[in-house]
Amino acid sequence: MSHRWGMVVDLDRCTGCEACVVACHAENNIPTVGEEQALKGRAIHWIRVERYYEGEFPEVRVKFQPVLCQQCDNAPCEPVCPTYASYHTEEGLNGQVYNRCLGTRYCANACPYTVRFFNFFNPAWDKPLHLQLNPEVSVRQVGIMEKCTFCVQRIKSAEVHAKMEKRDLREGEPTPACVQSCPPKALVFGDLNDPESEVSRMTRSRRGAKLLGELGTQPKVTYLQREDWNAKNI
Amino acid sequence: MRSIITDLSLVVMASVAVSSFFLNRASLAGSFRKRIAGTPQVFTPAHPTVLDSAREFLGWRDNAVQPLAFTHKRHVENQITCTACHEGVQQSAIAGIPNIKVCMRCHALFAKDRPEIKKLTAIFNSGLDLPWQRVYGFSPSAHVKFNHAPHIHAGVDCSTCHGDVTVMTVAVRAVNLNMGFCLRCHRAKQVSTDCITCHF
Amino acid sequence: MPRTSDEPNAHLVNHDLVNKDLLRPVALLSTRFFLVVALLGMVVLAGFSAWGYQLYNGIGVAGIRRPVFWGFYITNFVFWIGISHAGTLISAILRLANAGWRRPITRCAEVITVFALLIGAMFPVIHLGRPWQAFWLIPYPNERGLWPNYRSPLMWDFFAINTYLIGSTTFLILPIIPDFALARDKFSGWRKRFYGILSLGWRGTQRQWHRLETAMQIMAIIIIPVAVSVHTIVSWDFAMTPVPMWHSTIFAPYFVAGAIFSGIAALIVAMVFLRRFLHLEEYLPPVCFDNLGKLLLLMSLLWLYFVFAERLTVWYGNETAEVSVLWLTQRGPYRYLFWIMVACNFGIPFPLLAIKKLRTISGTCIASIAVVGGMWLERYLIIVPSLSRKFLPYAWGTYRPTWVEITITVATFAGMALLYVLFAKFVPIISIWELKVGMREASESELPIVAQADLRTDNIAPERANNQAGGRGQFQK
Amino acid sequence: MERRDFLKATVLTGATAALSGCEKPAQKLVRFIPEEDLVPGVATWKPSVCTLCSAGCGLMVRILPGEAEVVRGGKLGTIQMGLAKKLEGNPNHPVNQGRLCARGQAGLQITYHPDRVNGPLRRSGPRGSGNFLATTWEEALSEVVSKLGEIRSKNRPRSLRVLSGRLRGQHGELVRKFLKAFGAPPAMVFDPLDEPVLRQANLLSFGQASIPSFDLARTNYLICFGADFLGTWNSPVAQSAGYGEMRQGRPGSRGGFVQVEQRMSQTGGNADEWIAARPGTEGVLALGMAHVMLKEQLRPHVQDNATRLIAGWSEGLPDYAPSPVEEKTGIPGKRIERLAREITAHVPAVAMIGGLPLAHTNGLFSALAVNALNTLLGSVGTPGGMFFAPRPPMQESEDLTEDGNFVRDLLGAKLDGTDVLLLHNSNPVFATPAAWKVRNSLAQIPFIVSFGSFVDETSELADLILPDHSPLESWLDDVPESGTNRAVVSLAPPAMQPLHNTLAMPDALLTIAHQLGGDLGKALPWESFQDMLQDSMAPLRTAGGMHPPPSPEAFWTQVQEQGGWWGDEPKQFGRLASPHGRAAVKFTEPQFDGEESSFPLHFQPYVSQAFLDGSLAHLPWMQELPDSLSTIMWGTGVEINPKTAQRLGIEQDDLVEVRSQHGSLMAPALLSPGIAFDVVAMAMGQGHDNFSRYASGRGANPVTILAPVQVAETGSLAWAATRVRVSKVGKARPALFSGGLFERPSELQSR
Repeated sequence: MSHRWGMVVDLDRCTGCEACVVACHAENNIPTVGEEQALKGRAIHWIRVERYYEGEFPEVRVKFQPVLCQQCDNAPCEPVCPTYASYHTEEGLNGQVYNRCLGTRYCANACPYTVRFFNFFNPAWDKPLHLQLNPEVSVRQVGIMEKCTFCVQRIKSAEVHAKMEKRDLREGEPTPACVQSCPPKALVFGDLNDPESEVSRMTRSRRGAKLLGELGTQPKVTYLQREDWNAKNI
Repeated sequence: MRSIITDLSLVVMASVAVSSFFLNRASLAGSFRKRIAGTPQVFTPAHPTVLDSAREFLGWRDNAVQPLAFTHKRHVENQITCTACHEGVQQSAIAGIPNIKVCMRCHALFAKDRPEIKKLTAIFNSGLDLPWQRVYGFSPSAHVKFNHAPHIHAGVDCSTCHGDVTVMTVAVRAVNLNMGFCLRCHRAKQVSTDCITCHF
Repeated sequence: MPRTSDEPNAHLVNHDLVNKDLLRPVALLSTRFFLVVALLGMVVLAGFSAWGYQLYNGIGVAGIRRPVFWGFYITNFVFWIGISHAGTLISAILRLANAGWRRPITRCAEVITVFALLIGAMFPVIHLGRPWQAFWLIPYPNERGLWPNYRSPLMWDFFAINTYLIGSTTFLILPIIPDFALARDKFSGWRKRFYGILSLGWRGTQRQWHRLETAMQIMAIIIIPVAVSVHTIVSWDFAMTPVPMWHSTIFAPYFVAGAIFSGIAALIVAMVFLRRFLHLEEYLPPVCFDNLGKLLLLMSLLWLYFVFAERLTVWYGNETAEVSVLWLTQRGPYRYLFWIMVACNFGIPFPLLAIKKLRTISGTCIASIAVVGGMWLERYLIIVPSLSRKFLPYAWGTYRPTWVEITITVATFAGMALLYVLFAKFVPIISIWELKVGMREASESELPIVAQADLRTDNIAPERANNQAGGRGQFQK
Repeated sequence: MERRDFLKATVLTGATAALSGCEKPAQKLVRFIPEEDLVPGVATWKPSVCTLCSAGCGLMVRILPGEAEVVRGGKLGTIQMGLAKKLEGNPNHPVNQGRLCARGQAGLQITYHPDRVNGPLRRSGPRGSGNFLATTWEEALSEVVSKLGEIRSKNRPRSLRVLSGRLRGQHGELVRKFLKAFGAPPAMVFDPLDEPVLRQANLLSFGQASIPSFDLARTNYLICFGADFLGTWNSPVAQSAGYGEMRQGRPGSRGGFVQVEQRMSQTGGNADEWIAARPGTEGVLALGMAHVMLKEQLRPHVQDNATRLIAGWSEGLPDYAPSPVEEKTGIPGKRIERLAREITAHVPAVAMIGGLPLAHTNGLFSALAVNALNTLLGSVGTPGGMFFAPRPPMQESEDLTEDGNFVRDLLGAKLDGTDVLLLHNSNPVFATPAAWKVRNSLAQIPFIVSFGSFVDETSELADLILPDHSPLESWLDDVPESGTNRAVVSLAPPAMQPLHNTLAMPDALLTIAHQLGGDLGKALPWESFQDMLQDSMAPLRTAGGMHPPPSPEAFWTQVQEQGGWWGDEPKQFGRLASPHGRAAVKFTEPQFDGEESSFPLHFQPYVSQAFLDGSLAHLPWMQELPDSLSTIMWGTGVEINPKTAQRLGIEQDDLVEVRSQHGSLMAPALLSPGIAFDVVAMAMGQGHDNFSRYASGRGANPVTILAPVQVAETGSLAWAATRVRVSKVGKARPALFSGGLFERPSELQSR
């Protein structure tokens, strides 16, 4: 049975703690660019927690919204790539083939979520910090576009193990690093082809909505909107 | 006419001046980057020299030079399977180049009189490991994440990709593992040729 | 005696004089020439060094950043491709319209096209993160079974630009052949050999003339749709993506109009310089500038109309993301650039071109220089603000170019000038034979003896000298 | 010639930069025989314990074989060893249940940090110069032994002091036993993140001097006074997990959450209702709500220890009627009444206090008030309320509270006459107000030994540095104080071989003890810290958690495998100890240092989400982690309300000077809508002078300019009691990750 990986982000659970951000850095060999580059807006965070203020003091509130690659079914980043470096995989992910990337950065312009990141320089790790690098993920060189992959290396190894044990994947077997780390369980990951999976059930929630859904990108990430506090009438 | 010349010379001076000024800035760009620039204490996928990058671009590789004249042939003749030394191959992505302890498992007892084994024992006693060099392996810029285990489980014979090691003394690069080679097999066996299967 | 108003060279009668005048720049190598070449060369060299520096350290030495992934380089790309619309398109249209005043300007126009294309086509490569892999854009069979993605506008660009380059180069070279032949005959020594090779064995036979004419006709017809398609596709690089104020149906005509606009301006500037430094006052008379000025005026109005239409619809439509980009350029930090652009593309040129008194050579020249600058700004203001204000405000950012981008940009202008100077040095920048044809048509009514003699001894088309009617017949299509 | 200079030359002379001969070839390294047998490419998961904060979460460490550059027998070379690649939460651990916060995951970088002290060092230059020379462990240890022997022979054992961070579990036990046997005074504990005021309040109200846990998963309504419990306070991961359940864990019933603070924290950002009471009046607000409940008899009138501590409780808190409370807090009386009714309508409800409210001079009052409110809500020791986690049944020689208090000793001039100072896991020079001159008083001490893995502001004063293993390389144990209703001991063996020539601090201490011999030797009979841990765990074998109790060996192995021991899920929450009687307290106005006229703004430093008190500022991942609210990276900023800023003529990207009576600092201004008009806030953690290449000379440290005001009852620093003035001094662009502040920007904002 083929898989269609999807994610649900429960904004009512998300606390904006950014555990997911560091988990992603640790899992995916995301380079630390340093202050000068960060000042130039070149910091790389495949998943980020967007913070939006609402209103003004004292009636002020904040909205936290984790944004990662939405793995669109109808992705604007895919058709524009002249070399198929950005393409639709068999499992419906927006693949990014590093070795095929020319660095036109066209995909990044086309992406309405601005979740694609570019290696403006060769990344560098002060030794022995390089020992933390995950050998199961490429280290991207200069001029290569990168983005959230739903931790495809975890998905692949899970699939390989399942295959070697001649069985199907179990629910929740492949889990992206961000989902695994999330303290309030705001992130849920699973197979959208399995109608019984948790992610499928939550996707059908009445609170469910797509980020910039009006653009028709058909994201595979669903955001469950934060509920408003309604007190029992006193 | 004169005006034109002066204009142009102005442009040149300006651009050179601007260049020189910003060059200093740029070369210092990033307190973080600056400190690590050029020092060997940094790990980076950048090629050390332009020549190296050219060599990789053109796919030129030196042949591996091994510390010992290890003969695969002889070991295979003695019914030693590949997995006996390349332990990872059945369960993980990496087959693994055995370290000296693996050698000494047997050679603490067997064939101790042979000159190469004497060398081996000497190195072992000095507390050092053998600096084996890789014979195969993909260039980092290929971004290939090859996984041995599933291929072994699919019954792909080692020799398919590594040549007939049983007749080799020191292993040599017998097969050119380019993408075409992989694809031919994947297509023939009708397994996924999706890019993300190997490139991530 | 009666003269057709659009025959600017009717007053020229002495063909030898023409030959001498127009071959002079080719003939002598002045120190002034070397000085100019040296200066321009240095600037170009600085540009290449900057590019080398970028190649070595990474594209990061440019100012581009997230989310503004395209900056100066793509601006230059669009700008130069736009400039390239000067020559070929104009000369082709004028040829088909058989407007006599085109004759002295067609070649300098077509040259602009070829060189601007060459320069513009460099930028997609310069801006790549990994330029050394650029050859992957070429569809060639490979063991990996990989092909480029034909759905990508960048691939369309790749083919369109190459087509246009080949087309316009042919369109440039064809009519030069007879002039090479002329040069071959007039010169001696290495020049003779040199032009001998270039003239591809042109003997000026009836058949050759016939073929040349037909070829020119065909090319003129073919090149127009190609030219239009090129900038249409360039505009689609932007219009095809869901980026605020890029995703617009108006872009294709908007870009084409803008391209022709900037092209004409570039042409006028080039002509002014040629006129001045090659002493071609006689051959590039005010009427050319007057006519081009009118054309430029038309395009300026057209441009204003497009800008108005684009911005009004965005403002009225009031879509959040689009409007925030609109206000960014209208009231935000980009407002100064915006109004400078409007001034350059309309404010300055309009009076200079609309008022007959001001539509002098210097007047059109000033207007054109303004337009060239203004159109560069326009490209910049189309690309950068939209990218810096995409849909999610959290991911907004601003762009500031670095010395690398600036140096390379400056160098391309120098490069254009350099190529032009060199070309004018080795090829008669005004099509001599076409000029003569113009003369002939002007003076066909009654020819003075001298002229008759000139025609007979004219080494361009001896047969036609014998049989003027036939010869003339050639040109009365 | 350096490559880039060469480059400059070439570019200027116009040559292409595409050539470079000046590259050093990577030096050839010898390869050592690996210590362990590893299957290449196969990942193993080993348990460990997170030591970065007081939560004591359980870890799982992903270990993969890899090649590391190490020094073996004085030779530099590579060795194939198991390398920690990723830290994740231990799914079986009761506190964090498999999840882990950003800081915990970044802990990985401590082990691989390029500036780690990779061997024992002896000071070479003058003290504080930061010049050290490598030495051997033999020399280093023997030097310590001789020094200690000296003071013991001179019979001045009390001149040995230990200055340490949190002292919990057997780490703490070892230190206490050592000092006791040596005859030295108890260790001086310095932990800026501890809540002494809250401990004191809980001791008075509930007879338990510890930090409470909260059963958020079953709470219907939470009102939190100042505690950033989802970000940094107490046990953030456990509390976040509970919070998630409170919001969406129970279909149909979504818990409500009110946050009371002056500066919008990450936690406040999640609140349904955000209330900015005047600084230091949180207690008044709490009692104001209690008043309404009592008056309208929304809750049964309880009389117990916690409430008896509040003056006028039995009379129904007449002083806390809505109108006077409105006056004090600035919160409309109507709103207070509504809150009171709402919260009582949604029991089980709970109130929480921590952080800034306790950092006022009247912090204890606020804490007691909240305790009373909880009692009134009947949410003490009940489901959906607050409770105190049971302690594991191990014998502990002393209670934590009997440890010395560094600040008290420092200001009480008890440091005089100290000959030898052992420094462990604590950086007071950085984390105390400059006004206390900690650096000077420490510099007086003749001989300082640091066990730190890094040279920081405090350990740069040391004469000897005996670098500790990184947490992943050592035997770890911790006794989480809060976060679960089960008794927990986190314990784990080393996850990987030591990378450098380091020695675990407990083992070093044991070695020293043995070499000193005498009572010390007897008091600490263990060969290694491992043995000590094993002994200490013995009594837990039969204390539940594992049924039936396994054999001692099996127990020990199982403890190591699961990453500690935890008791059974208790039937009900732990009973409270006997109350401590005490005189009733009244509200006292908070005292602030600095006249309002000349220092108009309250200065509120807050615990940084990335660096905590600054102990994590050396981790690149943390430096590049955008702050949740300001999204600043690699620096600090002064958060100020746009209106206030406008009044002071300050704009975004301005460099401002913050001046208190005790000093000034400069940092870029961060205009933030989520902060009161009369408050400026600043994150702790940056502004290190000397703390690795990543943190040194970066940003500013708000603690330095704090007034040395103390909370009377505990002597701890009242770090919210400073007033400042702010003025523009120039331009400075902070590295912000975010573009816009608002999701639907109006024209105005989009400019």
